[in-house]
Parts: sequence; structure tokens; C-alpha cells
Amino acid sequence: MAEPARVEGPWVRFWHEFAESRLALVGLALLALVVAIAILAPVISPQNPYDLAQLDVMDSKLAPGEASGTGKTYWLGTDDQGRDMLSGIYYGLRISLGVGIASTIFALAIGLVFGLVAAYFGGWVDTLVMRIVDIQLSFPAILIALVLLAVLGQGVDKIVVALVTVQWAYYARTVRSSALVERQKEYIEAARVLALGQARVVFRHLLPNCLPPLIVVATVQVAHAIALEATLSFLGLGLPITEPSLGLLISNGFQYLLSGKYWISFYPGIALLVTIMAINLVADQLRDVLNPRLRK
Amino acid sequence: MSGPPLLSVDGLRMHFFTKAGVVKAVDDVSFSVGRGRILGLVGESGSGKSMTGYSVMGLIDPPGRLVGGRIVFDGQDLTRLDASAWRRLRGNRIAMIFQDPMMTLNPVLRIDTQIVETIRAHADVSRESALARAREALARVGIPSPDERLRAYPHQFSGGMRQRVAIAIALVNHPDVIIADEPTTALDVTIQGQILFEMQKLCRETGAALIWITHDLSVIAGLADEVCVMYAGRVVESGTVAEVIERPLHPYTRGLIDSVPSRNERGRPLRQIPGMTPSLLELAPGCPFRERCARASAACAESPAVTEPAPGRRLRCFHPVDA
Amino acid sequence: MSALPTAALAKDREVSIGLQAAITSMDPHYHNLSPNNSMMLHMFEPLIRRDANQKPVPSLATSWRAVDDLTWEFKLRKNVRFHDGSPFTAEDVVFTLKRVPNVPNSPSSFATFTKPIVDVKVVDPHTIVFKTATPHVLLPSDLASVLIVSKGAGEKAATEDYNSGKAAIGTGPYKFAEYVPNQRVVLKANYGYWGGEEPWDKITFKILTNPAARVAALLSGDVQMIETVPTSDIAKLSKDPKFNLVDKVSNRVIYVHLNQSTEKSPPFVTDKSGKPLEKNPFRDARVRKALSMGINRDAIADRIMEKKAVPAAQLLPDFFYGTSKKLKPARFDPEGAKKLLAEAGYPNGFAITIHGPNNRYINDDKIAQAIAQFYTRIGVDAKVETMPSAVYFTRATKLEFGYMVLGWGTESGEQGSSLRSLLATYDRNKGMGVTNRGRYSNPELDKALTIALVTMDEKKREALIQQAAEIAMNDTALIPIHYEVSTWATAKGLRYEARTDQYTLASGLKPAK
Amino acid sequence: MLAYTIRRFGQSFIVLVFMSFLVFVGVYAIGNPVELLVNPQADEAERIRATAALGLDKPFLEQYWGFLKGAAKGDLGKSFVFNVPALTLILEKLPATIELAFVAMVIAISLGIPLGLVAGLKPDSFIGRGIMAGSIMGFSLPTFWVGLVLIMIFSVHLGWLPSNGRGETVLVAGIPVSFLTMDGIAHLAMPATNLALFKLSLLIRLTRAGTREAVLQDYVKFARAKGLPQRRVIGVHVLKNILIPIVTVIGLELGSVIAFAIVTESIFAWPGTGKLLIDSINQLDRPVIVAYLLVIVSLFVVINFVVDVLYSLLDPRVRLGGAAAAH
Repeated sequence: MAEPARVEGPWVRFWHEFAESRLALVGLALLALVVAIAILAPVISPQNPYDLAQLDVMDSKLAPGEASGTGKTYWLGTDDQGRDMLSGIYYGLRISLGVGIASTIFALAIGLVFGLVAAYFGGWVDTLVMRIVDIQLSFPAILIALVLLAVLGQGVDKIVVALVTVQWAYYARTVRSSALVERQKEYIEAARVLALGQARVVFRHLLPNCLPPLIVVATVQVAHAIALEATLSFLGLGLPITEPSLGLLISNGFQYLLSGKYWISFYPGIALLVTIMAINLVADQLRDVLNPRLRK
Repeated sequence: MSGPPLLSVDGLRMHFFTKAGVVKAVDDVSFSVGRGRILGLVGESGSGKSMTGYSVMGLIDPPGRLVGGRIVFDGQDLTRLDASAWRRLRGNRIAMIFQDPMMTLNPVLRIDTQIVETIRAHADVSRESALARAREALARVGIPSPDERLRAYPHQFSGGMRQRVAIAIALVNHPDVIIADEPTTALDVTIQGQILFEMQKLCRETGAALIWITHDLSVIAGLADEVCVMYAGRVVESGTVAEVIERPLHPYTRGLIDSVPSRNERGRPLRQIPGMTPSLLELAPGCPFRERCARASAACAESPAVTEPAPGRRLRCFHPVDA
Repeated sequence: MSALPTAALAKDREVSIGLQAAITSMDPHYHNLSPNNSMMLHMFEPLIRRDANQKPVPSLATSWRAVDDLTWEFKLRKNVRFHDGSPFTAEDVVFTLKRVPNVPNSPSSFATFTKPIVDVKVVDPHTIVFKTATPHVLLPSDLASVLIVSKGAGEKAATEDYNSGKAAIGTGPYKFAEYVPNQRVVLKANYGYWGGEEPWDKITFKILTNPAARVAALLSGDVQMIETVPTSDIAKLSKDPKFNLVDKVSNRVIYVHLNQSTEKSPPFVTDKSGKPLEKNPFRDARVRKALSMGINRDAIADRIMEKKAVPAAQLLPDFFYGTSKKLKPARFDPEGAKKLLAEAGYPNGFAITIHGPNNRYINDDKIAQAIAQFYTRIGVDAKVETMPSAVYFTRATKLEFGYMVLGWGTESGEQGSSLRSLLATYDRNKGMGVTNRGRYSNPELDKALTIALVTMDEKKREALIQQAAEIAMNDTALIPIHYEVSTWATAKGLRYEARTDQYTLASGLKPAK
Repeated sequence: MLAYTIRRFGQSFIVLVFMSFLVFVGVYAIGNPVELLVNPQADEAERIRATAALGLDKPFLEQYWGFLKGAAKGDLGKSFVFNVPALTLILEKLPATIELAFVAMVIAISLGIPLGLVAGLKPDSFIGRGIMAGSIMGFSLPTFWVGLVLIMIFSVHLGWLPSNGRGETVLVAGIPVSFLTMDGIAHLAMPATNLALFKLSLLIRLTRAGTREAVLQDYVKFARAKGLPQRRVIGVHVLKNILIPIVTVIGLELGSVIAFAIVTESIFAWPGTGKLLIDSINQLDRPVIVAYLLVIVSLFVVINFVVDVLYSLLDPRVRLGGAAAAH
């Protein structure tokens, strides 16, 4: 192929390839904004929505732009506790993003190890791992969450544990299925013939070749984790109600959707949508750039 | 040799329109090949030889596009054909064989499926008679017990066998032109030789024209009748194999010949052409080889026109190598 | 286009009603649970029923009296027939009393109500006499919870036979037609009903546990009435001319139990740096009072409950039996609360975690959060942890929490029973304080309640219960928040007679003309 | 093959036993069902009676042993709440859930794969980008939110579709199904769409990613060089290669559709097992939870088995029981 042979540092080249898609740049800008908001939430929020002392139930359910009795204006309105929606969204973003990313990373790491080990070693190891995966996958998320809630109590760390418990098996199975195909290829055979250590074969040779499908799944799963957290919150199994994530804000506002107080659910919904969309736009392009097989 | 050639390519241009700019992958390429003749297309990787092959097949994908020239096959200009007419030619009257036999066969389809579909895409025949032809085709390329092998999957074949299957598929409809894109590069040397020999034989027997694309001049030397040397999307020199190899005119051809290990000059280090192939992206006008050429002069900033230094020879250089 | 919403209304005498909770059985003695009890009243009747204000009125019994402290005589209604045509007699009452404590696998039986009766005598087919071992003034009230089944149909019947409809033979205004667990109950009119004609030929009760789904079903015309309208939709529905909204203050109080079981810090109560306290602050009446004064009940009723709650001063609204008109809801007074806390030795407050359910009472988790918000104003740091009732109640009963948001519906409609369950000194074997999760204990209160239990004179007894209520509430034995107001929404043209017991009865739903 | 099947189902049996134990432990950890079932005003005697009636007075391991003995005879216990055999309760509800899941998967597959192919073949076109943007929406929004919005639009505002419940059913081979009646379809449309959205997005993305890789492969170019019609190049050469990951995911998702049906079923009051499960969990109705999981896990086992068999049909390089035989 007519590949332009330009001399560039790998990072410059990477950036050029990434920047080829304008849509991905928009996604990156949005993601940067979202991350900045998440990090800076305590600085830029008009109110600390988790500090109950700053809330006033008398200001509850104000419409966007309405001013409270004390003259404060809430640009995106307030929820049923008098929580400023704008601040709530800033902080909620922080929690949702954190929970989504943390649980995906842990679940991915665990699933990856189990999936690779199962595929590489085969035999009874494979059988054992896959049966555990079967159990895990058929256990309903809400039952797991309920048990964990009963045993561990409520909190951000606990919800991450719950999400990881729910999700790792999914990765394990995906990894295993692509690793099974990869394992049959010659380069693994070659690596084995070279008598490389097994860990080295698994992680240096098998792993990188199983990654592309996994990246697709993982980006979807960050979004999935955020949505799952929202669903658990909807079922009353999520985060403490005083420290709402985007999902909890949405589910709290959910009951007001039919009654016309749309903003309690609508704006967090938009924030969630933008966040997940940004993650995916960036991830899509990253995948294309990182995947040598897709290079033009 | 008389009459019009079977396939003639004239002034072919194929450009990629990327976001970063225009890549002139094929830039004013002309050649022709007659029945039973073998044409070698030689050049380093990135010289546009494969793209020329794909252009003739009508397999150019966006952002690539044919922007000029004619491809006349059996009296028809292919560039004017619509997509479906072109498709009916492909695999039927013009066939192509790819470089890597490990990748060209679909791993999840059985061999019989892959051959039969080629036959049935072009002829309304029953599955049974297509299977019979498939068996013949396999036998013709020297695959033992073709009946059994028909029901196998590609991964059950060795590399050489896979390439034979690919060749069988290319030949199954008795094409008039075969474009072979480095089909032996990925194989080991003994099998290379066998396949080269067999291809040559098959072409002579069937009277098909063969375009052999390779980076390896030595392959061409024993195989082809004519040769086109390509550089940066252009044909820089062409002629009969004997003449071009005996008496290269273009400095690039010369360099290529010098870099081939030769029996007479054992012990002497191989001479390499200095420098690298230029990026084809927004290539400046002028001779693209001038950066690497010992003979380059100020004149080379202009594109040299095609000259005909001898009957049947064509050249694109201001400073040909002295004979 | 859509013919759906109107088509449903077109059949004049058919109606669909959206219920908020599953009906777990069609056996009236299997599971003592409000939604079941409400449903069963369509098919079966007690001797004495409760009207919309939970006042006892004659049903299958026409009159009753205490012959002496241990003997009650009931006159039964004549000319009443069961759905299968057989006549109702005293034998059916005897059979019912015998069946109630012996329903296999019952997760919650009605035996509590029949246990006081030690002997039954049938005087004639329409007169029956009950004997109790000790004076039991609540017998008529207890019997209001016991539905009479047919002896003929029920003799060999198990719960399955009631669920299939085979044995579900009562005297009530509606007959069994179909029961699909967790999905729907269909009833048909009993045209021979002794109480006269009913408004409906066929009723379909749909189980719509999700509040939004319930409202959506009403809005789209799939059902013509729903119970427990989510507070968030009340404002909009009441403005919509296509619907009627009715409400009534209920017998359910939302309150707070403060864990007084420990000497030192109860669970989840610490000083502000997280260290346990030397003393259990909840044992100090001043602290309890301060925590009660610190809650802005009006704000909760107004903002969280959309005005569908009434600030509470005791365990039942003051028109119920045994309630005291003297008790008024604690006034919101953060300054006063702070002062009281300082007096009690907590000038800087302390830290608590408010625990509550999040799927049991109307807006339960929001109430907990609002309370926490108010407490920040009186210097008490409050965290909030809410959880599904499956987890919550087990832990609450094990006293794993310090500050517990709870609810209590007084099905009997008299305050004595609530005081006994919630505030009498914990003694399960005596049936005292069985649900006293705060472990409040006050001998004075216990005494008044014990006497009241055996006082046959209604006036004296009510005075004793009122006195007990005043003792407990003035000591802030628990913190009452509000009485829930039950709401029903119907399609235009229908009107429902709202009830204090939160029951949804088709007999109360009538065309508005 | 036979040995493989036997081994596979033997393992599954152990899984089932293990699962049921986990549920026992889990429910035990969550709370005491008597707390929820017994009337709060009940006295101690009534509590003791109820505890005994439910068999909760026995030691934990004895309860489990009792369950195993019953299970061996096909008796998974009676629902605490409904007093009917738990298995009956579930088998009554199962057709509704499977119908919902199946219709949702059919929607997801029949739209997801073609849309994914289009997006993969024309990744830079307006349509391709539009499909991708749409698919991002599909999994960004929580199921419950989308469900309610659907109800708001189609039931409340437009009045086209019923907001809840299952429509009229007809018996097919003794199983009640609703997708054959107009009323049934009207009731199915929204919940099935709601349930399908996420899977649809996932399938679009997977198919697109697979397609983009596949079209660059030599074998696709070779197939075109053979003069095959576009239809066959994409429909056979591309599709068959990308089906492997897709089949895995479809297999997995069919299971998770049942799990996710919990939310959809409760919003649309769909009378299936998902709604039954959440109610049972909320009531700590252990026999029903256990029976539900055993039924679902058995379904999973069958689904996974079918997926693995499909693998070997789709990809000749993977042998059945492959992992075990590979060394």
C-alpha cells in the first residue's frame, strides 16, 4: 500500500491519526469537559449537594431559573430535597464516572486473567473457570447487590464491588472466546516452541491479540456499568440517597416525569447521555487508531 | 505476435483522496500484454504495482479512485464498464492471485464452497457439474486426492497447498488474463520454484496472458517475456526481459539489478540503492527517483517524458545509464 | 387510531382497578396482610365490619353484647346465603373459628384474633356465644378481622382450593372469577347479595406495583381507578378534568424509634469525631424531645408529601378511639432544640445515621433525607442509609440501628393496641411491646395499658388509653412524624369513598351521578 | 461428542447444587422472611408458629439438606408467600418472560446485524455515523427511563399502545403465547422494544467492528476478485466470519435479557419471571428464588451448550470440547 513514510514521534503520529476524525475530537473535547467538571466539581458547584446543611427542603422542586425565597437562583431547578440540580449533576458526574471506570477496570482485569488462563491452559482449569463464570452470569445482579448491601452496607466502594462481581464473568467469557481462536494461531505456537515462560506467552503474546474485541466490549461496559448503577439505584440498591450519582438523580426524578417536573430527571439524563457518548466517541476512534489491522 | 494485444493499459492513473492529501498511487502507467505472454511488473513495495493490478480488476475502494487512462481488454474499455459488468469479468475472464495464501482463503468455508461459488457466480450450472469442475481444477494444480480435499477447510492445508488452491480457483473459469500478485513470496523456495514452473506451463497451455507482480527481478528473469519496472507509481522503464536485464537504461533498474545476488560476483557485497522510497503524499513534480539517483541533475526537477530509445523499449529518464 | 382507553370504559358495569401490592392468596385465613384483607372483603364478610372511618358496624352479626366479663353473645343475620346458595348459620362461624389457627404453611395467620376465645356455644342457628378466659374488651374488634367461610365448601379445602376458586365461597357482594398470582384478580357480582345491588358486574384488579406504571395505566385508560397515587403526580392529576382524586387521612403513622436498648452509644450514634458516647443519648427525654422539635413536619407534609400527610402528635389521628385531643404535633423549633441538647449535655450535638426503608412507605427515603437535613440545623450530624425492606426490617428488629424511620398502621382503629405494640415494655411472651424496636420502657405507661385491657367500660377504658398516650407522647417515647393520607384517583364519572384503613373496595366505587 | 455432552451436563449439575447453596446462604444473609411475612401486630406465639410453618426453625444446614432431598424428587418447595409449589409458579410465568426475551432478541438481531453491517461497510458515511450515534443513545439511557418515556409517548400522549400487562394469549403446543394475536402484539411492542434497545446497540457495535476488520481481510478481496456478487461477499464471506463473536454475545445476552427483564417487566407490569423474582427477593421468598435460579441456570446451561456447538459449526478451527483436547 502507498503508506506515507513520514518521520514522526509515535505520539505525534498517534495524535495525527486520532485527529483525523472530527467527531472524535468533539468527543474528546466533551470528555475533557466532563472529566474537568468531575474533578473540579467542589470548586465550580454553586452548592455542595452532598452537604445536607446547604439544602433546604423549602426550596424543593423549583423549576429551572426560578429563584428561591432567599434570592438564590437555580439555573437547572432543584430536586425534591431542594438540591441544586446543577451542583447535583456536577457531583453526580464525579460519582458515576468514578464508579463506571473503577468497576470496569477491576472487572476487566479479573475477567482478563480468568479468561486467558482458561483459554490458554484448557482442560480442567478451563472447565472450572467456565463453570464459575456460568454461575456468576446466571446470578441476577439485584440479588448479588442485595446480598452485598445486607452484608457490607451502603457506599460507593460497595457499589463498585457489586458491579465488579456482576461484570467480571462477562469479560472472562469474551476473552476466552477470542483467546481460543488466537491460541490456535502460529505465533502462539512459535512462542511456545521458543519455550518462553507461560506467563510471558499469555500476557505478552496472547493478551495483546485478544485486546481489540475487548476494547469494544469494555467501552460499552463503562456505559453499561453506569447504567447498571443507575438501575440498582432505581431498585433502591445503589448509592446512599444523600450522595446521588447521575443514575440516582435520574431515578429520583423518574417519578416526576409524568407530572411535568421533567428537569429533575431530564437534565441528569442529558448529562449521562453526553458523558457516555463522549466516552464512546473517543473510544471508537482510539480503537481504530490502536488497531493495526484497521490502518489504511 | 500480431493483432491488438489482449489487455492494454494506457495512461492509467489511480489516486487516493485522503484527508491528509492526494496520494498518486498509480500515475500514468501504460503497458500491454498478449495471449500466452507473460508480463512482469517489478518494483519495491509501495511502487504502485499491486495497485495497478487492483485497478485492472476494478477492486479499488474509496478513498481510492481511477482518475484517468484506459484499460482496454479484448476491445472493451473496462473503465467505462458499470460495476456489475466489471464484476462479471472478474474471476471469469480476468483472475487474480494474492500474495499470502494463509489469508486469501476464507477460513470458515470449505474448499468446495469456495470453488463452486466462483463457478456459479459466472455460469448457470448445477452444483454437481460445478463440483466436477472444482475437482478437475484441483487436480490440474497438482493437489493429490482432490475428492477428499474438496471437503476440507483451509486450515487443514499447508501454505503451498493453499496457494495451489487459490491458483485453482483463479484458473477454474479459464480466464484470459491472470494477475498474480507476488504469489510465491510467502512460500519456501522449493515450492516457489514448482509453482512458478507450473504457472508458466498453465499459461502457455491455455493461452492466458499472465501479469506477474513481484519485487524480485530474478523471478521475472526466468519467467516473463516483457517487464515493466515501476517506481513511485510510474513505469520508469519497460521492454523485453532479455533487453531490460541485459541493458538497463534507467538508474533505478540498474540499482535493482545490482542488488540481486548473482553467481558471478560471489563475495562482493550487494549494492543497495541508497535512501528510501519517497512518500507519495503530495509528491513534488519532477523525477521521483532524483533524491536517490547518483546521476540526477537540475533537469530532473521536471518530470521526464516517456521516450522510446529502442524499438519496444520505453524509458522515463533524462540521464539514462550508458549501455 | 386508538380505541383502547374509551373501549375499556364503554362496558358500563365493568371496571378495572390498579392495586399497588400483590394479592398472595384467595384464602381469607392464609396471610394476614393488608392488601389480602382488603381483597377478601369483596368475597367474604366478618361478623362486624369497619366503615370508611373504621367504626365497627354490623355485618353478618346484627348485634352483640357482653353478657358478663367473660361471655359475649352475637346475633347473626338471617336470610344470608353463600355464593353457592347454601344458607349462612352459626355452624359456619364455628367452622371458621376452628379453621383459622390451622391453616398449613400460613406465613402470618389470624390466630391472634381467635385465640382469646376458649369456648363457642351455638344457641340457635342465628345466635352464638363466645367464652374468653380473661376479660377481653377487644373481642368485637378482633372479630372484625376474621372473615367467615362456608363450612360446606371449606370442610376439606386447603389454601389451593381457595386459590383455584373451588372453595372461595363467601357471603360477600362479589364472587370469585379468576386469580393469577402477581398479576390479576377478577371478580363477578353476587346478584343475590343480602346488602342489595352492587355497582359492578365485573371487576378486574390489576397488580401494578410500580407507581409510575400505575399512573400510566390510569392516564392511558387501562384502569379506571388506582390506589396510592404517587405524591409526585397528585398535583397534575388533580388539575386534570379527566380524573377525580379523593383522599383521606389514614390509620398509618410514620414515626421514629430511637434505640434505647444500650447503656452506651446505640449503633450508629457517636460523637462528631466518630467515637462512641459514654451514655446513650436517646435515654434522655430531653434529647428525644429536641430531636422531635428539630423536625419541620409542615415542610415534610408540604414539600415531600405534596400535602398528602398530616403532622402527627400520636399514633392515630385524633378522631380515632383512644386518641387524645390534648396532644399537638411538636412545633418546629431548632433554637429550642439546640438549647435542650445543651441542657442534656450535648452543646455540640452528636452524630447519627438515620436508617429507613426505601420501598415500604410513601416517600420513606425522602423523609429520612429531609430529617437529616433539618438535623444539620440543630447541630446533629446525620447520615442517611436507606434500603429495601427485605434487608431493613430484619436488621431493625435485631436492633442493629440507632435511629429508625418506621411506619405503623392501626388496623383495629383504636390506639390502645398501637401503644401496646410499639411502646409497652418489650415482653414478647406477654404480647407487650412486640414491635418496640426502641425498647422504650415506662412502668407508668405499662400500668395504664394493662388496666385498660381488662376494663370493660368503654368510657373508662378510652380515658385510660388517652392517659397512656399522653404519658408516652409527653415523654417523646417515639417521634411521630405524620399520618399518611391515602389517595385514590378515578376516571371522571366515578367516585370513590375514601377510607382510613387504606383498603380499596369496589363497593365504595360508584358512578358519580 | 456424546462424552462431551455428558461431561458438560454433569458439570452443570454440580453448578446447580452449588448455586442453590449460594442462594440459601445469600437469602440467609439478607434477612429473615418472617419479619416481612408476619403481621407486625402478631405476638411471639404467632411468630414461632410462622417460623415453624416455613421450616425456618431448623438449623441452616438441615434446611438445605431438606431442600436437596426434596429437589431430588423434583420438589423445590412451596412459596412462602403464595403457598404454591415454587416450580409451578415459575413455570407458569416462564412462557411470558421467554416470549418477551425472544421477541426482544429477534428485534435486536434482525435490526442490529444489518445496521451493523451497513455501519461497518460505510463507516464514514452519513448513514454509518448516524447508526453509530443512535447506538450510543441505545445504551446510554437506563432501561427504566426509556421504558417510562415510551409509556409517556405511546400510551399516555398518543394512546396507541396499552401501558401494561400481557395481551390475549393462544395456546401453541400447550404453551400460552401472545405474539399471535393483535392484542398480544400491542402489549408486547413496548416492553420488547425497551428490552431490545440495549442488545440492539451492542449488536450494531459488534457487527460493525467485526465488519470493519473483515472487509480489510484478503479473503474478502479475493472473494471480490472471484467476481462474486456483493450480496454473497457480504452475506457469506463477511458475515460468517463475524458471526463467531456475535453468537457468543447473543448467547450471553439471551441470558442477561432475562435478568434485565426484571426492570422492564416491573415497569410494564409484564407477568413474567423477572417481576416474580424481584417481588420474591423483596419478600425473601427463598423457595421461589432458588427455583427461579435453578430454572434459569438450566436454561443458561442449554444456551451455552448451543453456543459452543454453534461455534464449532461456524468456525472449523474450533473443535468441540476444544480446550480439553488441544494439548
